[in-house]
Amino acid sequence: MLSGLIFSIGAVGFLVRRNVLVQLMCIELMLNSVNLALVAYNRVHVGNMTGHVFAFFVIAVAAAEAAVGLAIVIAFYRLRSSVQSDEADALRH
Amino acid sequence: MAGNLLFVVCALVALVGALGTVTSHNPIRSAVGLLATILGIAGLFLKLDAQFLAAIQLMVYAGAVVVLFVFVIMVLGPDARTDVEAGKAQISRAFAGGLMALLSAGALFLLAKGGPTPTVFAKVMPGHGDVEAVGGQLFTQGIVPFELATALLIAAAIGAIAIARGKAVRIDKPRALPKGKYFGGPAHPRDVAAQVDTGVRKDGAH
Amino acid sequence: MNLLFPLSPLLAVGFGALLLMLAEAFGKPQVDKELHGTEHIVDAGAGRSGELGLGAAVILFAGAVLSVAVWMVGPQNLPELKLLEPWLVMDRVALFMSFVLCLGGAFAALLAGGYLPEHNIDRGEFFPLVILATFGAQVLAASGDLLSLFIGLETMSLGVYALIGLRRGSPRAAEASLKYFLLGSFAAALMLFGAALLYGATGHTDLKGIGEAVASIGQPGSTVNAALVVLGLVLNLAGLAFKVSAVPFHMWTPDAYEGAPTPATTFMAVAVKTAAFAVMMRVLLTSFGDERLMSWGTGWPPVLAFLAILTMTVANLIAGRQESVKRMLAYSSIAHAGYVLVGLVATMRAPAEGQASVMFYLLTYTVSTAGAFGALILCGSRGAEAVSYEDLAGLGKRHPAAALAFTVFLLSLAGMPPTAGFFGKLYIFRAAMGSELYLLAVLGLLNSLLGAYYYLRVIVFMYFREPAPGAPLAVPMRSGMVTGALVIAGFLVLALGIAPGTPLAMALGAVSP
Amino acid sequence: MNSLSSSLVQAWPYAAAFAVGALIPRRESKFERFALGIVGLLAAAFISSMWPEKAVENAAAPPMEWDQLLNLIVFLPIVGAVAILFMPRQSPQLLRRVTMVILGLDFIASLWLLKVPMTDGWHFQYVREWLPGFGIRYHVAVDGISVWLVILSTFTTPLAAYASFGSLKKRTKDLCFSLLLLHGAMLGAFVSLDLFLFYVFWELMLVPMLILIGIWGGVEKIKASYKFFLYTMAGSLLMLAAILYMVWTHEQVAGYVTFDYLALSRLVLPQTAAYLCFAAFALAFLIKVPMFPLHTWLPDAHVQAPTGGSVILAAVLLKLGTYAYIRFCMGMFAGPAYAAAANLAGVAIGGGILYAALVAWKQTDIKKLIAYSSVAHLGFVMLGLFTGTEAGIAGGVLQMVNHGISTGALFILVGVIYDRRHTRLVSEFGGLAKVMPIYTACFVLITMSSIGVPGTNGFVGEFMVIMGSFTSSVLGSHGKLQGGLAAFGVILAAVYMLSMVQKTFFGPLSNPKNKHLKDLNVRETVVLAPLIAMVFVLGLFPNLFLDRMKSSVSGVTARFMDSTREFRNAMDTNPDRAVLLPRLSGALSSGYPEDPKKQTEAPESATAALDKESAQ
Amino acid sequence: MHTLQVVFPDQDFTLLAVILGLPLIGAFINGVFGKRLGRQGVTLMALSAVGGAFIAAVTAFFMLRTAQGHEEHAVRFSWTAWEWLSLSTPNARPTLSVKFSLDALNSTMSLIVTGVGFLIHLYSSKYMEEDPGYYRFFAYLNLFIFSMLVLILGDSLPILFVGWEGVGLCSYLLIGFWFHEDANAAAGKKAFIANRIGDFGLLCAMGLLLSYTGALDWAGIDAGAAGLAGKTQIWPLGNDVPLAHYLGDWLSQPRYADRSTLVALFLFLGCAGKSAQFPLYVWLPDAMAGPTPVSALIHAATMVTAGVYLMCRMSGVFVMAPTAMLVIALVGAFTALLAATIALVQNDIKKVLAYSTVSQLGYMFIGTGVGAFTAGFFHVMTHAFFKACLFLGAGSVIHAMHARIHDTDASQDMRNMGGMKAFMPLTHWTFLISCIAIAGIPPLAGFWSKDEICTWRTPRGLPHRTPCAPRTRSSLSGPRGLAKRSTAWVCWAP
Repeated sequence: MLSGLIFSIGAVGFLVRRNVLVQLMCIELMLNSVNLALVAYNRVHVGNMTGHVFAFFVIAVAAAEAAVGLAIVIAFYRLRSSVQSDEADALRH
Repeated sequence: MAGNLLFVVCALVALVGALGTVTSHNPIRSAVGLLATILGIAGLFLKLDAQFLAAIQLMVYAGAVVVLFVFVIMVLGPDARTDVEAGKAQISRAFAGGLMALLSAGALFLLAKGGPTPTVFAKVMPGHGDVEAVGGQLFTQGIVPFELATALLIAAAIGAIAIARGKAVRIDKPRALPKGKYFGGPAHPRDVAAQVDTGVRKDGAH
Repeated sequence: MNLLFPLSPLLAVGFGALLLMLAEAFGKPQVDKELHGTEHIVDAGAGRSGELGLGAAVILFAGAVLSVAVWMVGPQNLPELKLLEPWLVMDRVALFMSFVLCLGGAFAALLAGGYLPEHNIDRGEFFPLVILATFGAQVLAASGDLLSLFIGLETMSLGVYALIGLRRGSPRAAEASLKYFLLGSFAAALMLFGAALLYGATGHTDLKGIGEAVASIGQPGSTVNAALVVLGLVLNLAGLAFKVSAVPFHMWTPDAYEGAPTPATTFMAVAVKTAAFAVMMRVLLTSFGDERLMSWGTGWPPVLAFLAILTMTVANLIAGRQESVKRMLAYSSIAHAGYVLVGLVATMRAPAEGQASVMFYLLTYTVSTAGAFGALILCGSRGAEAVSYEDLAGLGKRHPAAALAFTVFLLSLAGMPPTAGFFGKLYIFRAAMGSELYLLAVLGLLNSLLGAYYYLRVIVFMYFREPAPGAPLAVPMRSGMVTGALVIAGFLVLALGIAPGTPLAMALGAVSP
Repeated sequence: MNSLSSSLVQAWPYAAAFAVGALIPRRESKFERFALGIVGLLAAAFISSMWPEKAVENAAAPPMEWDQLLNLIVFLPIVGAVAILFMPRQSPQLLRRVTMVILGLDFIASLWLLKVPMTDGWHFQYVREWLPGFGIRYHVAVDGISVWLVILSTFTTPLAAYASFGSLKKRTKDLCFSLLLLHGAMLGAFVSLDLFLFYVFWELMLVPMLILIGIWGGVEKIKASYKFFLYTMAGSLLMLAAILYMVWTHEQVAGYVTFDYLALSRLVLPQTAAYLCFAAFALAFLIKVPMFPLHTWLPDAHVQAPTGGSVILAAVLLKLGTYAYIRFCMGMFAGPAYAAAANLAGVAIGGGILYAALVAWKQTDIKKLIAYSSVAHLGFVMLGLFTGTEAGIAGGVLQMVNHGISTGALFILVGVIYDRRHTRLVSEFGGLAKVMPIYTACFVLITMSSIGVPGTNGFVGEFMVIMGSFTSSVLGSHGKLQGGLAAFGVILAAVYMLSMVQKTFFGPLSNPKNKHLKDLNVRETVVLAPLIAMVFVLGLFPNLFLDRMKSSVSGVTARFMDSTREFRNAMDTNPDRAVLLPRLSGALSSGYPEDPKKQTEAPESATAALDKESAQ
Repeated sequence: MHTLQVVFPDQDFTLLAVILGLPLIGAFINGVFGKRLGRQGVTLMALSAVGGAFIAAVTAFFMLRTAQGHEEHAVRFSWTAWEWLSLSTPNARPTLSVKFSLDALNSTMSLIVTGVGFLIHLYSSKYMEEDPGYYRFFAYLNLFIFSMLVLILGDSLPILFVGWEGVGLCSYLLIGFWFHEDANAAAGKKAFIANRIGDFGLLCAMGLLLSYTGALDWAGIDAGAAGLAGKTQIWPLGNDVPLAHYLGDWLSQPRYADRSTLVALFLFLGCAGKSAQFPLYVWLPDAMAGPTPVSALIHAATMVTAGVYLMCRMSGVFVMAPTAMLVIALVGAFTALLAATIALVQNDIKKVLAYSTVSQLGYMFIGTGVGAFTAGFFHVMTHAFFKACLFLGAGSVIHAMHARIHDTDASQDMRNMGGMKAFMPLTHWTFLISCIAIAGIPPLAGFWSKDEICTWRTPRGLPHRTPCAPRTRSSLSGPRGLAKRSTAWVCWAP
């Protein structure tokens, strides 16, 4: 339940905020909430450690994603000197 | 009830941190909020008998990801916080966010109503969630995804490096005019002139 | 325990990636020093796109060939593969998909071999990334567990994010990459949460286990929370719909496709979509293949059917209004996702036919789309892409062969016989008929009429219009690799249109052994 | 020696015909003389070899049917088109020659089809599995109806090509390619008996025609080509849906999957589905025909297309719609076709024959006028088909051929002045008879054929159609009224054609620009001569043609009536189930098992399955 | 004669081929090679073709008489050229052959056509001497003779229809012969279209006949005439009247008509178009735009009488339809009167003659309408001669006038004439004689034929005969007056 809440906050935050960095953080939030859910559910299904393993990989992936994402942000910033995702509108024209 | 107290505290920390992340106008504060959430969740992990994960959570998130964020924020400097939100875009965004919030509220409500509550925790096996158990499963049954994850990490590494590295090398080799009859060759004398022109043609990008 | 052969399609691609990476890293850059001095950092792979591309293509083709080989031998004859389950289910469907994915990746690599040097994106990283992304896609298509699914998905996605962002000088590329990244990871998070819920509801992360648990809902003694399952299903569907760019989740597609370097676009349109559909099919049929969930009243088919109609119609309508060919192709690929969704819905009552039709359609779509993007690449050179219709005016007169190739691929996309696309569509709609989804089939067919309009528009511009005087002309590049890719794709398009017997049998054989 | 002399004696009519032909031109050109002589010779040879007595002789000892012949006819042009792709663009002369040679060979090969007496049923049948898993076969054959359309196609396309080569000098390679591909696709559509194969050829035609209109068309060529393409495609997509539905239902009922026409024509669909599928097929075909109110693409396409394109479009392409209506709509949906015939006939008359004629009257562009006259003529064809009488159907088929010849010739003739003046407005001309007497003579002659003056080809078809509708039982009590109205269309035809002829050719030579127009040149004469010859051959000896199609037409008619009856029976028993009819007498086997293994109990079980499904 | 009968047996009477073939060959050779043949050649060709046809027709006429001499039933010679087409309908499968036959009715008519035709050819060989389209003219004329012969010799309605349209076509071509002037071409077009309206009727009649009797040849129609006896529903058109509910019973009541009446009326429409009866007479006066010999041949002597010929030919159908006969007689009478009165106020000599023709045709229709087929046809014959003579005379006058006035319209205006007796005595006398004939003055042909029509007493007891007779008589006065007027103007006026 709590994880659901955090996930929702993350999702809403992602949609509402336009600072790319904050958006990224929101995604991290969401992933975190997933982890929380996984671990919590693993307490329900105690036969094996699947949830933990899953969470482990999610953490790994989240880190990788953060790395790539921040790289992209930096590349974007270099070209446009901004981190507003609203600025990403060159393709519209 | 120390356990429950831990739960409440950690949960509160996590929630407040999450809210802080989303609402704060300064990215640094957001990062701190994130950190709080992460810490809170790590605490919850502990409560849920997931010691190993709690450690990992602290190491990877707090130690690496948040630091990375902060690092980037520092690199970008004051530009990182230009968070002026106004106008029409704001309305549509608020609308989208509101919709999402409504949806998630609905979903949560649905979950809360329906079915057996998931909070009925089973009896904990000895060793549940410690390094040995997780590691055991990871390297026996879970060896396949583990191997696959290597590919993921390589891809991430190459990708991150490729994107973030410095300026590109420009290579403007003078090219001979194509001579082929079919693919590529000029079929019309006008094209010869045109090819010369295209050297200064508009770039694909603006 | 000899997994070498059974797993060879994956292994070939994976190790190929490593090999190529090494080759790239340790090779000697070929840069004309006289011209540029030494003030730039010189990439290791600089100037060698040609050979790297060729290498990548060879690796991927090898993957494709090996997929077929394993298909021929038959996974049921290779008991070793059972060891990989539930993480990887290397059944014939997965092998077929792996074949299609390798093909798509190979096309992208070949096209990149010509495209990158021409457009001053001399980045050797492109090729290992393509191969790794293909690898991820293969894993995704073969995954039998939510975890491997997630890993495959992320491998593929991270690769693609990087591919898009490779062209550093271009704000468009950065932007496309950013958008795709943000929405992609958002979608991944959604999906992941869905996965967590499913796990919570059923206690399984392997698809089969989830399927069994879901099937037990309503039976006495079942502890599975139906609401959680439904929510998980919805979140999963949404996440996958992002990846296949079905209509309410398609916003990123045109931007990302347009901003990316065209070979990367090709890869996205072809491989990413194929893999996402493969996994969508697998998830839906394995985990939610329950009688109740597969039926019209109580399951996912109406949702997907609605998505399909929306996707086809909206995408086709918008595509008709585009001024940029690349963007048009982007919308067209969305529309094609709609057709595939029709096939997916058709699995409702005709599971074998529906699946086979989806698989075959993805194959035809791969060759035609790769060909179309390839032709578009061919038409632009010297850093200038032929992006608008106007650029193509009179191409049929100036470069008949290029125009002809383009025409063939467009006709295939439009579904005109005797090209591959026609057969794909035919099969899809036949399956829909077999599922008694008459209205859906008719709507789909009418949609291909809408589609025909904008494909036709390109042909019209190429053949019937003269370029405005003084307007810049698209001058096709001269690249053996692009040409080669086009020849292969063209051959496949025609071969699949005229004698699709074998691949059809393979697709059908994959689902009904 | 004796045999030589006797053969010489036998050859005299041909010699005379050659001589007459050769003597006609007044110019010096030896080529022209020779070509016209050959036309005369061929016409004489055609008449004598097709004479019914001769056919009876042949029937006694029917020559062998070479089953590859149709493959040869269909694929010669297609292979030729591919070959053209690999020829150098820089030598148009070579490309033109190759094209002409291929088209000529194709024509000669198609004449071989006439060697066989066309008894009811299929000839030159060739079946091969294509995609067995899908029930798709390569199945081609001709009968007495399609054979004439094949020959019409092989006859007019070379002429159209030859005419085009005179006026279109640009992009010869594209031209040759499109012509050959179009030709092959049209032939394929005429002979294919597998619905899938038919659909493939049907769609394959679109692109080359599109290219013909789009590249060499007039000012509005792009709009016209879109219109052409999208209209046709809209219809054919619905048809595809119907095909798929039928195949699926057939699979349910018969237990095997097939796209074969012969097998599917035994299927009786549930009532609603039958009408919907009929509507889908009919829509596809009626768009192609085109019948009011779906005709609006045609005038645009005709006006914008170059001469050769117009000729092919009018002469052959439109016939595909009418032909397919006989073959598929009447063959597979006899019941709905019967029920809809009277109303559709009303549309054909009101919208086609009468309305199009009135619209044609008001046209200022000659080509547009002829395009509308096409709509009117095809209204006659469709009316003939709707009558469901042998006379009407035979008349309809004959009218297809007639229309191909006379309208083709008219388009060539319009092309002649367009090449010279680059305008087709009636108001730009007047009194041309003075400067272009031969041209005028040809034009008036073809006009007469077009308005159906007896003795020319136009009359025979229209007459038979009108007689057919007067005696039709399908049209019910409307038949006589509709026949009368169709006859009224004959008046209107005279009105609009003669008005145009009068304004263009007669009266004073008012426009000074026309003072120095050249009369027909050699190429144009050579193209027109065979068409004019055929105008008379068809007008005077229609039996040469009717004789060949007689038994097929009566077979088609009889089966139409029989399956209508069967359809009604089936509907009376249970309108919601699909059944498989026993093979009708006279119909040929599809090569599939006649009685599927569960024939005895299958209808029940299949029906039960269907009932269950429909209940859900 | 016996030899001839051996050479030309009854059922394979190839002499008909000669009669038909000669003009056709003439037309073809003149049309295609005329320019190279030269004036002499063309004349020779055309005249010999029609002359030969005439001789053959005379031979055939006498052979027919000889054969008829010792036969009870009507003798008919026939010749089948080839099978034309086969019409398979649900009820019958008639095969239409290109078959020609000769009997008493059309042998007479063929004499008129070839005889008068030859004379007019002869006349025009001089009349048209100066015209640049000389060869074209003779090609058309020969073609016309051929078509007319097809019309009268054809053994079935479709063959007749071939000739029927053929003469219409030739008429179109000949009226528009001087196509440089818009009016002429327009007149040609008008003639053709008016004729087409008639053809429409004929087509419908053919369709109805085919569906009722199952045949279209003369013998078959006679044999199947019983099929005409019934009634057919003509209202409502379909199974019911749309909105009948609102329109009242009167509209939705089924109505029936005699089949024979329907057929006969449609046939009459055809005949009216060709023979210029009200209201389709409008084209004939305009048709005078053509060369005068054409007017004489086509629009007086031969073509316009084709309608009467057809009515005689189909008399078997007409007698079954008394209502139709009444209509025909009334229309004929009205046309006769109307045309005569119009003629009285015309000034153009050819127009006067044209209206006179219309009026005379009205007589013929009165004749056939009251059942006097023989009388009507007799009038056809006599009219052919005197009207041809009148036209040729008028042509002579116009030619002479034109030599002075050089204006086409003016040279045809009767007000410009007068006193020509002095200059053209031969013309004067022939013209006068024809005028007297047309006025029905006793010793001449016109008297006998008109008298026959007026005094027709039929044993068949047609109910409407009596009211018709006075009208007929009253309308007789018309042409007398007009003929006198034209004669007076032309010949005697100062």
